[in-house]
Amino acid sequence: MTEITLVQAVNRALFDAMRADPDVLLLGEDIGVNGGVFRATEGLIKEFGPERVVDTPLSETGIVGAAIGMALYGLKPVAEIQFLDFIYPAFDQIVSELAKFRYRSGGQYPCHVVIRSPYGGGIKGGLYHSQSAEAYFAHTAGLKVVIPSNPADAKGLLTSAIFDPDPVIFLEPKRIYRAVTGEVPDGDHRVPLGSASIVRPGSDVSVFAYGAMIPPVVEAAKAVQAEGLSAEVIDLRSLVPLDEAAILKSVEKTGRAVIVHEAPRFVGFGAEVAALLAEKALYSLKSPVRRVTGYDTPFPYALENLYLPNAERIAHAIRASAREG
Amino acid sequence: MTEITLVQAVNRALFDAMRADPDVLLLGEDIGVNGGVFRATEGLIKEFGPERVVDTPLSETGIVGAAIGMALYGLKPVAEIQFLDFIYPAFDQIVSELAKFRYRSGGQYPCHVVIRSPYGGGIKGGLYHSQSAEAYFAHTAGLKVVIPSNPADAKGLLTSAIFDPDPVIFLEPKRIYRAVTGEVPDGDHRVPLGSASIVRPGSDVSVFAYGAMIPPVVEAAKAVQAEGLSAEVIDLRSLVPLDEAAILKSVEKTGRAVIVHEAPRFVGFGAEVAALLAEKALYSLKSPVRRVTGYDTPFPYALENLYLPNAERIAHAIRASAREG
Amino acid sequence: MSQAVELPKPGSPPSDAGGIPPEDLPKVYRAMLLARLMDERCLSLQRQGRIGFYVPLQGQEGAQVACAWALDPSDWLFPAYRELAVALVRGLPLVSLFDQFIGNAGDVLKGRQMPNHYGAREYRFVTASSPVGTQIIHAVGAAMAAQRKKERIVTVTFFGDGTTSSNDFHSGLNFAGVFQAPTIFFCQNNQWAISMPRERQTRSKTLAMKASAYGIEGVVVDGEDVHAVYRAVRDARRKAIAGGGPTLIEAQVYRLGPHSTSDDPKRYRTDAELAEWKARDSVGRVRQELLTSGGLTEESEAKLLESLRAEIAMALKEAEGTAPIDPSTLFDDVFERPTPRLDEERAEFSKFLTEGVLKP
Amino acid sequence: MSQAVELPKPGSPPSDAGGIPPEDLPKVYRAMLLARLMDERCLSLQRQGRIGFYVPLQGQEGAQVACAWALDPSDWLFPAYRELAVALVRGLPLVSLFDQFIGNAGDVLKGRQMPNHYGAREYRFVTASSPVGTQIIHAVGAAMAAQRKKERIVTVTFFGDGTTSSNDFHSGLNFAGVFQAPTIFFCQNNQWAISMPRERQTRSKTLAMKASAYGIEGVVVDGEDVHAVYRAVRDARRKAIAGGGPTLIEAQVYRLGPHSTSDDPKRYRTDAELAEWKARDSVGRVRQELLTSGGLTEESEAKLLESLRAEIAMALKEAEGTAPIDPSTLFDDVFERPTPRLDEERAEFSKFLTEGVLKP
Ligand SMILES: Cc1ncc(C[n+]2csc(CCOP(=O)(O)OP(=O)(O)O)c2C)c(N)n1
Ligand SMILES: Cc1ncc(C[n+]2csc(CCOP(=O)(O)OP(=O)(O)O)c2C)c(N)n1
Ligand SMILES: [Mg+2]
Ligand SMILES: [Mg+2]
Repeated sequence: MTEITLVQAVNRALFDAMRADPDVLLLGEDIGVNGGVFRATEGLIKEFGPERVVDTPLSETGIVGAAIGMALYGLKPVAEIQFLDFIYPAFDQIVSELAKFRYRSGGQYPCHVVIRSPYGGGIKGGLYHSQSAEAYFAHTAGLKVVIPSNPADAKGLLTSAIFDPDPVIFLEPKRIYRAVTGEVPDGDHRVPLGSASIVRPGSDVSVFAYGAMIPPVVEAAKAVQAEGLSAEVIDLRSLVPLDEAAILKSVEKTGRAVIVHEAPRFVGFGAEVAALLAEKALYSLKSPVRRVTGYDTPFPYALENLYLPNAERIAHAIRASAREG
Repeated sequence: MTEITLVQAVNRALFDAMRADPDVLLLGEDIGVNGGVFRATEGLIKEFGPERVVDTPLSETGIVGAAIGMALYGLKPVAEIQFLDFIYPAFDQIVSELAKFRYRSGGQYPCHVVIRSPYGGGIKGGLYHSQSAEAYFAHTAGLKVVIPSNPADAKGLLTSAIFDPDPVIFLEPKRIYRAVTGEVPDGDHRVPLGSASIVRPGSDVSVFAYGAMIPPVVEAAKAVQAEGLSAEVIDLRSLVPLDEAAILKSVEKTGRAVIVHEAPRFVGFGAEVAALLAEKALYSLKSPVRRVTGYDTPFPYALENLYLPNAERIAHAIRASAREG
Repeated sequence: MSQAVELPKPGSPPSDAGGIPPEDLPKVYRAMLLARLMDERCLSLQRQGRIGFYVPLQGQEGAQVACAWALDPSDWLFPAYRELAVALVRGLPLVSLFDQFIGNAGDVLKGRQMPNHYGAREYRFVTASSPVGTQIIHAVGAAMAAQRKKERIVTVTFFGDGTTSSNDFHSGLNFAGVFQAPTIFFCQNNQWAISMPRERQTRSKTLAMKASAYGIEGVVVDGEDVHAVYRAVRDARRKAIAGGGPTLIEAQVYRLGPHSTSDDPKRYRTDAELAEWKARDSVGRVRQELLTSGGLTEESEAKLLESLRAEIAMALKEAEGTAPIDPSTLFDDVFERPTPRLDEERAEFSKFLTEGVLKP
Repeated sequence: MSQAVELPKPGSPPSDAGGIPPEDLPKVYRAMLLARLMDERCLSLQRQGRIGFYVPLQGQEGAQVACAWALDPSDWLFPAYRELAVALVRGLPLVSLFDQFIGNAGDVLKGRQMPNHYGAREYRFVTASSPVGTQIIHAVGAAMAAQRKKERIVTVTFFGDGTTSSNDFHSGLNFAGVFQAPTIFFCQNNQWAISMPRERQTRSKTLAMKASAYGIEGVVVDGEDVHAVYRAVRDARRKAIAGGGPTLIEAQVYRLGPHSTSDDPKRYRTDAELAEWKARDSVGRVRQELLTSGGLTEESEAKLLESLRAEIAMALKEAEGTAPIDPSTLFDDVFERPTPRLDEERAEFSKFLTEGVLKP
């Protein structure tokens, strides 16, 4: 066990995986000598050399496309997209190729690729250094989508992702890259993809969230606790595969649900969670499902603190959910 | 009034708009001499010349990017993407630029652009000539998303889209391009964006759909009618802006909802409709919301008829919805 | 609209004069004929509704066969949708092609793709997709992987003139230049991208010269001359294996048929242009060479045609006799193992099949 | 890692020898100095936390001012994020830049963007985005529109060496070639794309030579020589206006500072390289020229510096005194008119502000 930050946990996972398996290699922009603009790959080029920590030209379509080619050939590439906002030039490679290669080839060509990228707001990054694009990927059949919220999960989920035979989009909440340190198991620590985690058990209202939204959700849960309201906080962690059983179990218990994410609300990931409840837990629901999310605007700069769900908005929704019905 | 097919209605809308406004121009692959691979632009180059019906090199990023530049300069470009499956190379231009230009410039630079593209399955097109990608665009703040299901709406909505000052993604259900003819008003016929239409009034179950799913939904409604079940069929037509009032009004009446689309279910557009109901019509819902959609796999070739929602699957869901609760 | 095709000047010979070894030429001719006969057969099968769609290759047989002939079975190929002759030289059995065209239970792709998008891991012939150009950077990534694994192979990627405008032509050639990937970019400039003529696709004089924008070598060859193509590919392969980096080869050919069975080329090009190119057709040229050298006679050719037709007929019969694809395969291969959600969907689907809500 | 920059040979002169008119040179120097002083000020404001982020341009003042000097106010500019000096020549008021850096109520962008992403329709200086390269094809589309409207202007797009690898460098130059768009592609090769040196970005010998892949003209200039840049841009503009098509200009410069205030160039490059380029700096060169010609004296320079600093200080003061952005603007400009959904969100938001759930 070591106390490290989330970004250090990412670094540790990469280091361990590369040491364990010579087929693991990294590619991306500024990941080598520079160690990545967030230092997630710091020191790795020194340990593993430029053949395994590959600084690429400025082309995300090239990065993802080359990673696919490497995977077809038998390597296990981990591609970094410098900011998730810059993944769209690679969207064709991701949606048309990465997600569909196994399927279209009848299982002949799996794509053992991880794409990791810092996502989300809270660093005053404006429209193009703040986006949460998870819904696009979660909607794309053939991709797994994973988002850790703490150092231990970051290491455990990333390790699982690197050794998973399917393509995984691994989104890192850059806002909390260094916000807190946490205990992280040494060695080959893996958290299986597809399982949610109960961050805080509770009985009155279920709150579903992931990534950088977990800290304000926990803060809100503590705030309402003081008012005698017990919120169960569930960190979804893996959006695909989704741990539907955990979601349903919680709402069957509480009868109330609040869903929190940073991305815009409309057709966001929260819509799927709400839909799941409307389909499979309708009779358990005592009050309307609530979504606390980014607004349906592009991500702002000066007003980002008002845009991002905060503990107060979340607490407000928890209270309203508990009050009604 | 003229009896024409949906694709002819598209052609008519383009023709009329180009005649009415010299700033309207078209660009895309094979839209000139060839008249478009579906013949949607047939005859237009003859009428308006190659300066207004611009055959471009094979680059969707170029097509959309050039259209944006033209719009910034004051034209009203209508870009064709040959198949919606090929829009992904333009995804960066659409999500980063088209959707955000007005916002990021504080309103200085609107993007008066329409992107029209045939979408959906049913023509034995396999993975790459069948996709329904509407959820990606509906989730992207700053884009309008419109899908007609019949010739009159095709003309009326496309005309509104062309003269709308915001970017509109206009998706054409290619499967029914020529399936039926319908009466289409001559002249400047416009259907406002943002209003759903009640295709078939009913009282027991609300069915929400759009595009090429309308015919099987109507067929299903007729089938259950024979069993004494009255299904209200609502054609959403405009996904953004969405006519939430029409959705809520219908479910407040029927207490039951079935949502139908071709795209995969997970985080598809239907999730938003279901979420809306879970948020704003929970107490009206007598039975669980149901989604009849494409499966969460890439689009298949040989088995497409089993993949696409058909009247039987839809009728089955309507019956189950009516039976329960 | 007549095409101003610049054939390579006779005064710019490749590094060595030898073309396809004379003893190989009859086999090369056989492969070219087989491709052409398959093509004709498939066009008629499509018209009869026995296959749903088809992309013909006539006019490009020589370039494809010669290119494939210069390669090693260990090389990895990243084709587009028009590479029938490459597939044949590579060894993909006719029946497996028909299985794919039909999408039956014998199709290794499990009926997932439109005709012509076959692929077979066994033959290092990677399953194509439809979006143009995406395979180009895959070939480069695979070549970088081979470099890393110190395996002495090349990757070869196939694409058309129109595809030089794609994003991944740009990223692929640039990455290949920077990393000196052992990749051959084999561009069949068939003069048209559906209705878009070559000279309106891009203003560069040749496509091969685009290579210099990436610091790599570009070569133009007469794609209807099998010897020229063979030499160019062989040299590029030797160079790549020796660590000399990638090559872009532009083989100037012509698409004699429609873009696909959905296309009508009469809408956008002239008979005169077609006639001009027909006269240059590689099939006729190799035939003439063999007739002259005695490697072929009218009689032996008749026999060859007959046996090839029989081969095709037999394969077709077998494929048409194969069972349709099992519907439950629909949910396979999205992931290595299905997610709970997919299992649930499959269960509902099976129930629907049993209950007749869905009819195969 | 030292850069092998190839400066243009003295033996390859532009079409006419005249550079920036002598009477303009003091104004050019003034603009360059203003840019440099603004840059220094902004770097220190960022360190003090008074602005959130900053992208410096030092080393590129000469190329930018000279380029902008050769243009007409009617021309449309499509910048990236590093074009401060272009903006200044164009006439964007200092206070409007500070308003944007702060994102206050005076910001025409309404506080939506990170610093340096300003833009002002009034000055035909289009609001930049962060994803690299996307503006390149916009410039081409706008130029095509100008062609159609028969307006005799050019569009100019600005980007860096790294951006030549982007998708829209490829689509932009290709479209411009095919449609002969009156566009000037002004590439400031500052030798680095964050930590990626120019020679590992692409293997082509120069960036300008990439133009030939699109059938357009490419020109390399010493970007630290304002006269050379001015001539190249003026010639490209004349040609474009005359219907001669687009030009790619590679101005070889150097980013003397960090990529942005988030970057530490010591991690990836040497002091020696920096020193070498500092010696070539355009600001010093123009200064020397003016001192020699008598257009500047030590005293007049001191006065100039003082007045520029005062101008900057005044603008900053004004901007810092401007109110913060009104929170309710958050929902404006998503569309021309808000959708019902946005109205609903705005109403909830206002309620939250009133109730203290949200605190500005
Ligand atoms: C990204 C993308 N856009 C559009 C298409 C539709 N399309 C299919 S083939 C083709 C033309 C390709 O031309 P070329 O590269 O010359 O190859 P050829 O078909 O001539 O062999 C087009 C536009 C596509 N497949 N992919
Ligand atoms: C599509 C995209 N990918 C990555 C980035 C992150 N990024 C910002 S600037 C930059 C380097 C740009 O280099 P260059 O084009 O040479 O311009 P310079 O910054 O040197 O002026 C990178 C990689 C981005 N902005 N956009
Ligand atoms: Mg072609
Ligand atoms: Mg640079």
